[in-house]
Amino acid sequence: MVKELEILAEGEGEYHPVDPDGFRQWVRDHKKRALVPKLMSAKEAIERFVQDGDYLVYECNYLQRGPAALIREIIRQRKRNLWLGAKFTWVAAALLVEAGCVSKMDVGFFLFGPTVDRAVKEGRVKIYEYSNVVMTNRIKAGAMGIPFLPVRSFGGTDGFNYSGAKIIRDPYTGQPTVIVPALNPDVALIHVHQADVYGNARVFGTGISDVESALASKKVIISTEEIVDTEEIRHNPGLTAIPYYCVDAVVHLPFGAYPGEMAGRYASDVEHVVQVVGATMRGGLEVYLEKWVYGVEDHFDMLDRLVGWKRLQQLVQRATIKEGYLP
Amino acid sequence: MVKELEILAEGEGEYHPVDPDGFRQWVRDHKKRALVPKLMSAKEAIERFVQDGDYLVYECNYLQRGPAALIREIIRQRKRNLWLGAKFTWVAAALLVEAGCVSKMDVGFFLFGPTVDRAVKEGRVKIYEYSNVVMTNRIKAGAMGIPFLPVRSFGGTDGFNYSGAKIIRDPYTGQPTVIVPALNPDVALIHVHQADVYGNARVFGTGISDVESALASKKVIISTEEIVDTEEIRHNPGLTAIPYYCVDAVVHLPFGAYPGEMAGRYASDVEHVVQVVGATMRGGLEVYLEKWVYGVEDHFDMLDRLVGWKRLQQLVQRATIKEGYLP
Amino acid sequence: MIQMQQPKGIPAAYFNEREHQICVMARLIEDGKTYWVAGGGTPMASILLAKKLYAPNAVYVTEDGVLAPEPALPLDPIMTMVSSRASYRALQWGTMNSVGFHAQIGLMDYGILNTLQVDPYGNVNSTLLGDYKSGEFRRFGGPGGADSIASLCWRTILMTDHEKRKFVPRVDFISSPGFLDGTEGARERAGLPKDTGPYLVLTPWALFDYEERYLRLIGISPFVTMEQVLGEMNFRPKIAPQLITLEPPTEEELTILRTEIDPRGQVTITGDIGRWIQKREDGTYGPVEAEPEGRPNPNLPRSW
Amino acid sequence: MIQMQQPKGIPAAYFNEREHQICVMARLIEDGKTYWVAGGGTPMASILLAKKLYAPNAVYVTEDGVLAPEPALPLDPIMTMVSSRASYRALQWGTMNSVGFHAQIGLMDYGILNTLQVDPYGNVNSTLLGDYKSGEFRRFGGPGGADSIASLCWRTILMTDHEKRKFVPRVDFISSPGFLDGTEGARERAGLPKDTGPYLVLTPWALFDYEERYLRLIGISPFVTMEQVLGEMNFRPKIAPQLITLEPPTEEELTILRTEIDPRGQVTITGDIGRWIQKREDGTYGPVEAEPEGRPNPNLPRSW
Repeated sequence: MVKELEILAEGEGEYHPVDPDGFRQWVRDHKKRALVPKLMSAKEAIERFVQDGDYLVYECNYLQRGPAALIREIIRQRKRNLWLGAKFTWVAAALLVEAGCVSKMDVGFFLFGPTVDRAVKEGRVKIYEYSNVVMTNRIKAGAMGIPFLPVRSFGGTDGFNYSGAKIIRDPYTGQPTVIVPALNPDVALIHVHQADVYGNARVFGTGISDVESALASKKVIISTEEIVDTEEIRHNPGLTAIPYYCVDAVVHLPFGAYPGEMAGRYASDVEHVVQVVGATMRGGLEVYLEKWVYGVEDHFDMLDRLVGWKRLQQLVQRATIKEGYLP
Repeated sequence: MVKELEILAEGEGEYHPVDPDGFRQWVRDHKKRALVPKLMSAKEAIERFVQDGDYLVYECNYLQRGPAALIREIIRQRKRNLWLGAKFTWVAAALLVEAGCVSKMDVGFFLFGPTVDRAVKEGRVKIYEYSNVVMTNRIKAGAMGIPFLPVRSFGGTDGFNYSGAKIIRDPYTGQPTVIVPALNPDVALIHVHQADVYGNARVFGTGISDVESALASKKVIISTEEIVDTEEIRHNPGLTAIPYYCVDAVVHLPFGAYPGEMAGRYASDVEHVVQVVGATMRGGLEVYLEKWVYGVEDHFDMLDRLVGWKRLQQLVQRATIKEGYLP
Repeated sequence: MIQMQQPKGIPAAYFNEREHQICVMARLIEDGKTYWVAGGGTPMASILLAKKLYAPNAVYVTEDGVLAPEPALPLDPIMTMVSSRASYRALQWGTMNSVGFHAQIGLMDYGILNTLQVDPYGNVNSTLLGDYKSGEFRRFGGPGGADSIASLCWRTILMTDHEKRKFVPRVDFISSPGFLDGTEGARERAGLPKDTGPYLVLTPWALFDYEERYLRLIGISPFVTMEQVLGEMNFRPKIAPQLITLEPPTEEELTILRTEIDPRGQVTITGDIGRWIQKREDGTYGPVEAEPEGRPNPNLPRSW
Repeated sequence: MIQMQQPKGIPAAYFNEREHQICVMARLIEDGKTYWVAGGGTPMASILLAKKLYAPNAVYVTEDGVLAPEPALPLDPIMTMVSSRASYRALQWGTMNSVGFHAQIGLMDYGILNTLQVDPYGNVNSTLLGDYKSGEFRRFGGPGGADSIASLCWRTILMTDHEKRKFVPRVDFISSPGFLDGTEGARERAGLPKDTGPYLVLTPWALFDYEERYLRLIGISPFVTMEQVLGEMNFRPKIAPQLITLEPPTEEELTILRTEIDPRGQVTITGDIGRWIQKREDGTYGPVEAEPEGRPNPNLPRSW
């Protein structure tokens, strides 16, 4: 029996190759099943697990629980030709583009400005069009190990034409149905409240698609406010958001989301964020990077010399909402 | 542009109709968005929300956190022609068949015995073949509002031939890929640890697919060990497993999982379970139903007269593992 | 016919066009329905005002999937989503995926969006101005959650400024779908759910609905004329036989808006707030001659 | 060549066939790998024994999605899954869907299953004996999680009894896929993931692997002969040139099994435990003449 099933329309955008079997083989060969300590510095984690040309996902950077310190380390190491999953990314996309790290972006939403504008116009960065939900659905499909996922949005948009989506006739209902290609990023950067040294990680509060990103990505770098004992993890297995066996590196980075908020722990450094948002929208990111990224040795040096304990303490004091953010 | 996309194989089993738009319309017209109290008796909930011919899902009945009292009420009300989503169902499928409530079953796994055997042989019950994961994937697709979901299992089995699954050539990889039809049950029965009167529900510990079932089903009946104030829900929104707006009825049923376990609260009544398992496998369910279902007025009457406080207290005392089961 | 609450309180004598737009939107919120709201700004201010005055049982759902929060106001600058204050006292904390699926199964009655451009068919552009193919364009951030809101909610409401460059015959880029080419069934042919689509467009000057999938003027603010409204559009909308007057803000609305919801003036003082409007002695409304100082611009407190 | 741990401890003089099978399976567990284990019973007893003696870093994953629990032994009757004791001290509590997706992305190295019937291609039947189409059959419960385990784990291990009715040329119903018709690429053509499939079959009498997707005898227990092994099969397997001897249980293995893992004898005393085997004076092993009383049948304590 061979019946026809129509493909009614297809976007023309290049998309990260869909290869569920290839991803499975990566997982088989690279993800450690045994409880092996994965604690390392940000420098080592980025050196070992981010290669030029990698597809990178992260979320909410400089907003809440973003992997801010890890992204600054990527810039400091001057990684090249990254392909960004630019959903819910805010200023980080522009920072990475300004630093020359990026050559492609799948866009859901990012904060736009002259840096990205120039890079796109000059052909240094190519953009493919999606939406936040379509991007998180693609990552969801990657985390499920399937090649694509039907979605009920995105059809009829112009973005569809510059994407990897298709419209097929659903073999069950006969209705036109959009399908989007699964996304298995090369690297996920995820900042969490607590993790053990093996990567069992707890997240409190909201998220965009961090659990899915951890499962969908070939290399997963967790940065954490706090290292907890595995005994603590075992005392409440219901709190484990990300299981250790999809994690490749654990980096202990207190204030790792700075200048963004870490719900329940510290508030956003609003002045800092307003400054970098201004630079993103009006120019001046090179000055920002010089001071906050290239001008410091690492995250701890930055916090110590440029922020200082007193300021950090103020941010901690301003985090007055605790409900739901404690284990 | 019209391209061909092959359907390589199709199962011949009847399946619950796939209609994402129809389900959306049901949700629009029937699910209350406002915070409306939904507290009612099991009798009222089953009378109002379970109709003859409905497709019914539940899980782990008589094991752990199963909706045991609600299922007994369905039997007591002698509902007819139900279509069971028989995944992780253990003895409940046989109880419902013995009571004459069932005409179709989609099977993942259930505890088999002479009652179902006879019903199938006599043509009173028709069985369609799946697996536990394929069934929960179908419910997942229903909860996502999409018509089908690709899966990487089930292909090549004989079950496939008696199911609603298909094999298509994946338009992304070109590889043969199994897809399974979304399932939007008519009724989900879910027993939880805590809920408010609107249906915001907390579950502690493991589950099979209860959150997905709550989202995927037209009518959702929650039974709960404990009613908590909505203020309590708002104090930790991270603990809400099931949001109120997919819930139709909230039934306060302490020991609602009896004789099964409720993790952290009471242990399984092992003697009772062993007895009913024996009856399922060797016969005698009619005697069981007479005593435990038809012979009592309701769940409270059953607990009071047939179990008794002393026994219930023993079960509570035997639930010595608390880690992870308290908010 | 559109349902709109009667304004509560005494008509205000002095307000700006942004405040007016928010107050009108608040009166349009239907009680007991879910609202999936894009970002912060005017859509969020509107639903929060509505919940305090007109529609206590309306359910606010944030773009990133927080169900029915009671935000700890005022919010920090920028932190109108994904922050602990914005997500406070919710009934459930979700994710982008979870809220997307809740919307996909039909749980979201209304969506409220801002937009860069809109056309007669309600298509929304938040991606770029210019021509995508030639590369001659000014780029913006992309649809974010708006595409899903516009696709999956039963009814989509747009809030935008009343400017010629915003109302165009055809948007430069469809970031989020309206009625597409305006033909019957165009959304369904594109795979979108049945019976969804654009519902209202509200500017500070005017209110529109759709008649046979084409924008129709149904209400005008008391401080502008029909000529002004049509003059600031690049196409001619349909016009309803009876036009509603969009009543100006009341003192009660403004007090809640200014002191509870937006005390720092992030939405109603800074940025593009339009003109200041005053009630004249003859009872009519019009722009003030000299712009007032207003409240002091709420620069970030030094103590932060 | 199959890796198997050397038995730890002194060979036991007295054990039953079920205990023997569990101890051999425990020695086959590869350290540092994930095992998605169907149900309770012999597969669970084997992985737990292995973790205590041979493969401390093997990761036990329950059928219903509990990651790396340290079960509170002994488990209540029947409650070998989804119970608080079975899920105790896990690293993560999952669901059927979550574990299914973890397996689908390749995180599960091995699956261990029981089966009703198996054929030379490793296809598994847990649905019915007889003919499905004609309706002439004896029905069983269905694949449960076994189909997904057999499809999605990299390697599938079957544990079954050594009986003629279990080893059939073609299973009456493929509930869970082996190599299907045995041709190269048959699994991939059916949509299953690459490089997966049956790996071992272990009975109390014999161990099999697959050569070119066809069952091959590679090991025999010391208390049976090749003739007995082949005599209790409805087809002739391939036979490896060198056969391993499946060493009998050690006292240390049995002590852990009987006192820690299964003190109530739910797996190793009640039910179909096969024959009791003794070490004879000449060092050979054989069935005891008269069946012993064994430990008292652990009926449920009255206090429950």
